[in-house]
Amino acid sequence: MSNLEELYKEIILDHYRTPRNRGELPPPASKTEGFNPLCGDELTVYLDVTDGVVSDIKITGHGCSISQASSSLMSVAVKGKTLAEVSEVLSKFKNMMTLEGEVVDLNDPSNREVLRSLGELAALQGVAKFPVRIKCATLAWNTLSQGLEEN
Amino acid sequence: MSNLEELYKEIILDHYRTPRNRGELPPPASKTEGFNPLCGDELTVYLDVTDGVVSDIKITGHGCSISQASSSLMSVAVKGKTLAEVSEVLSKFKNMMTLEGEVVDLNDPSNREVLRSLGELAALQGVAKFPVRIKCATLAWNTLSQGLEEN
Amino acid sequence: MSSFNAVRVRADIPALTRHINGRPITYLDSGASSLPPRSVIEAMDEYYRLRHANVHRGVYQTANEATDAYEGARAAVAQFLNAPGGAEGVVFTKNCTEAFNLLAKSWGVANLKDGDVVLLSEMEHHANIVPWFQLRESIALDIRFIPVTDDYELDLSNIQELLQGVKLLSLTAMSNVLGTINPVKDLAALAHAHGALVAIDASQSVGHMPTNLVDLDIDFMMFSGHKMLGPTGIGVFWTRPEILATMPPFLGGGGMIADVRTDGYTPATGFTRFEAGTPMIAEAVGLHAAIRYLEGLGLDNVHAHDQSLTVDAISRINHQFSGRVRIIGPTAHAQRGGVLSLDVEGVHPHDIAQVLDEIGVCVRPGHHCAKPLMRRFGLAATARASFGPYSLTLDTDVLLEGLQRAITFFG
Amino acid sequence: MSSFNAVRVRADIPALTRHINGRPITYLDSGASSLPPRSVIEAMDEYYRLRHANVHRGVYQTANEATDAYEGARAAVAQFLNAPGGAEGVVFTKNCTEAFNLLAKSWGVANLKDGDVVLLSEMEHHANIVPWFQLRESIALDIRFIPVTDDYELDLSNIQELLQGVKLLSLTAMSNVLGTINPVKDLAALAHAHGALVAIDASQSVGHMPTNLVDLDIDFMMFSGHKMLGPTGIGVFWTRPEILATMPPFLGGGGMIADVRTDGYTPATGFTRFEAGTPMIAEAVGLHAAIRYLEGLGLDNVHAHDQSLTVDAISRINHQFSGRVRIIGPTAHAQRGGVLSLDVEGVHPHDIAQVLDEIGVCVRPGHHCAKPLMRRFGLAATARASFGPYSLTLDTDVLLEGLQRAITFFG
Ligand SMILES: Cc1ncc(COP(=O)(O)O)c(C=O)c1O
Ligand SMILES: Cc1ncc(COP(=O)(O)O)c(C=O)c1O
Repeated sequence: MSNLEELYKEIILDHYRTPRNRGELPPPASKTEGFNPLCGDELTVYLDVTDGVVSDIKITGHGCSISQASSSLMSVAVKGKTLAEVSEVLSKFKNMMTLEGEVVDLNDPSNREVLRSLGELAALQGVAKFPVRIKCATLAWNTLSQGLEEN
Repeated sequence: MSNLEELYKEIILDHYRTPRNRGELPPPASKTEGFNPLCGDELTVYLDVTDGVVSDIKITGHGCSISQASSSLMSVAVKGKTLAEVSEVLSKFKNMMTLEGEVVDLNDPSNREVLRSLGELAALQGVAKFPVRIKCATLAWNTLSQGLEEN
Repeated sequence: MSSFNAVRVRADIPALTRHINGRPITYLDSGASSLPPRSVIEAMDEYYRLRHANVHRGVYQTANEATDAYEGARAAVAQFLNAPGGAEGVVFTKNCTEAFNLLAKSWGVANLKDGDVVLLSEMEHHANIVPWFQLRESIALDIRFIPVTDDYELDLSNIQELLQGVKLLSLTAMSNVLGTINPVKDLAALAHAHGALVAIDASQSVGHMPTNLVDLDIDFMMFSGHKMLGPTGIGVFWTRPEILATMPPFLGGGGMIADVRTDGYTPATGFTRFEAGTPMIAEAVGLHAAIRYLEGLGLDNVHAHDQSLTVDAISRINHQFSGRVRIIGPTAHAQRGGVLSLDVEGVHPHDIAQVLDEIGVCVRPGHHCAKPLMRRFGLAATARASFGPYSLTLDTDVLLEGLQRAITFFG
Repeated sequence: MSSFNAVRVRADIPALTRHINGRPITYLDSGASSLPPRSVIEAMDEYYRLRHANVHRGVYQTANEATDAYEGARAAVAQFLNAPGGAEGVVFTKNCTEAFNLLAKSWGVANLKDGDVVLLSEMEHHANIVPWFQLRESIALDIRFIPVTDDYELDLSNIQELLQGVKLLSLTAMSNVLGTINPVKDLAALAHAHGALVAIDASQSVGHMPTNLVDLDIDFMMFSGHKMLGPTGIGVFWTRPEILATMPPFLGGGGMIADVRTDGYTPATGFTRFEAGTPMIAEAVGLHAAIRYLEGLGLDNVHAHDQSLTVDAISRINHQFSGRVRIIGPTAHAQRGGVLSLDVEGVHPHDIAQVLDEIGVCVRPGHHCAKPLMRRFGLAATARASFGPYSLTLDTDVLLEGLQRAITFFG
């Protein structure tokens, strides 16, 4: 598998080409903007949290395939989840990303476990090999964090 | 003759050790201050100009041997001279100094002529070989120029 | 162009021997920073190995040599620009950006007052925008922008009106995004006729085409060494010595003073007033070597070379990717430099750059520090390829190969 | 001192192979600028030959390498200083002087108001004086100076009174004229107890003795690369990240922004806010190599070496020229660095330096950018000899030979 194919896995290209949960939510949904000053990527995360559950999420904005795919994958991963579950997936994802530049050792059973538990999100693991792209992958997640804090 | 001996000719050391025309002149003599910000040399030139003649000149201040000797030599060269004569010696001296870094070619008869006409002042010709010291040698002369302009 | 041979230039650039992912490097990012030739690297190396010392106040030999090298660089810059007043108007800064801050915060503070107009253009780099916004925090400036047409040129249809009350026109000679070369000389004459002074950002032009300050008849110029084959860490601020003499100090410290007491200080005169602290000595030596190298190539030749590469690249891109790849910049005529901003339908510039990196092609994705211009064209980013005197049509070949890959990859 | 061997250090310094007027160079001007070891020169050389590119916004490999090199240097500086908050508080400037301007014109503008007191000392370098005078042009600051005793130390007899109302104590760790090492840690604690922040000029100390910001517990530090075996064109401003976060922008332009519109701009956060324009990339690489080199020597060793050379030189000067040569600086104890300012009765410092140059000895005559201090001692200039880690007692031998010559020559 070439470097490029490792970065741009099929799942990523699929979420990039057909982003899930695209669009806006009307108030009282919360609205949080995130942007990456270095490359100009911008996105807005709309969140409906009802009874401790992310009952709906929608995303607008523009950016590279990684940031678009990551936000789409994120929306799928958190939609319908309890806040506790969301915060767990958030921290797992961030962990995966902060292995900056290192290749995740898939022979290490605990890494395999984490990746398995991340499901489709694990497709983004290849990004960690490209440190400049990590900011692209984490933009949606940081915006989500901020949105939850403000909620 | 070593470089040093060329710079510090006997005449220069003599004028440095026994500066001529040292001191102040009371008003109505003019008083002009000069200083070299790079090395902290400072001097004050007092001038009495009567009927177009530099009837008296005195100098105070401190500085290196070159600046001190140059001011002493200058005072001797201009004292009792008409303003026209002073301005001629001033321009001859400045010419000698602006040969920055070049050794004056003493085989060139016109150079020999200029140096001869400068008399004792020609001793300062060695300074031109030491560009950073030129500012030391010219300080007194620039202050004199300024004093004459203000007169 | 007899004396100019880009293949020979290429052989002078050590960084072009790199291989990336198994492919020879294809460096197309000279608009961000150029690659220095061996002579520039070696001049700095030699300086550190033989004659490094602090400048200006030494008596010993290497201090004199270092001072001569530093002041020699200043004289070389003045000659390179054919600067009226010679070296006296040349101030060394750390980069072009500091030079703009010097303009705004020394000349600007002393000469601009509430209500005064500063005229910029929509295609300026942030370096020529942010310092004016900063100045506006203390002086109520009216900051205007010459618009940019849909053809990526200055819209001069309203220029007479825009110039009303203008104290300073501050303009880039060449856009780092569009490649557009602006009619500096004509605009300077027009601005002068309206009583304005004229500052020119030569960052993109000074290493790529001849600059003649006597002919341009402008008042300020600023640029960086690292975009003209020189080192990082040095830039130039130029103005007429008469103007320099009226400018108040900017950065304060050693070297820029005539006297310091416990109750105040007296600034030095001339360029010295604006060079606080130990200057960029080795960097000036490197810049001098870069100027020598560029003069050896001939700036006319460099410009012609840029243009022929650009014309070729534009026509091949249009031919191969017609409709799919849009060139954000003028395409129809020769009045442009070797900067090609690309917008590929359906593929984000970051992804383009990533795919290109896979085959060793270096292009820059992003807003190129020109966000107002990007907004003007409704873009968040472009992928920018830019040429240097060492660029070859071979580089364009690999660029096209990469664009094709990216388009195939992202479908 | 087992691991430290000055003879071996000397072999690492290419510039020490120079001969001047037929004699090997005797470099005694490290206080003005130090001579870089081969590893520093080669690190920059290698950077330009292999991986030069503009930082921060690239996607391609050499841009990533350049960014890693630049940010790696920042991390190395933080570690070298044991900086609380790590690399986040490290801002690169062009020299120590720019760092002081950043302090005065960003932090100072935002935090000082009419009547506020800034406390300096009489032994400060102009870099730590002039920016405060400049700030006083817009804010009516009360700028006080801690006096210096006849024994060339800070006169702390009145320090409690001097500290009344002080917002900032800004002080040199080591005088570049006297060699005096100031009790930074104690004074910082005292100043903090009075509610003041503390800025330390580490120009002379950071390459000559260990620095531990956690232990010193100060708030700002600034220094230059070229006095610590590094290159010209780079300096460091450090502050606690919490303080940095509150500081308004200083130089404006590309790189320091979050957004720019035609109606205004939003600055970036963190150190990015203070690094406008293309930074000193190669210089950061060189500084990193200098830090590695100094760490290899051990700063404790360098300090001990300085001190042993200094103690030896002082006793030999006093012995050989007793009465004729006065040392302007503390002589009685070890709390001093390797800077020896000499006042030779009847011979001007310029003439001393000239005679010394004749036998290849490099010393600096002048006011050393410390005019208030010179005035304090009624001097216009001194001839200053200063040591580096490559200095040997052999250098002192040649210095003494030269002083003898000068005295003989001028009688
Ligand atoms: C104590 C001290 N502070 C500040 C400076 C200024 O450093 P720079 O000239 O590199 O800005 C120097 C060196 O000249 C110094 O010795
Ligand atoms: C047109 C233009 N102006 C100004 C600059 C700023 O130059 P620097 O970042 O070297 O200060 C650049 C380069 O980034 C540029 O392309």
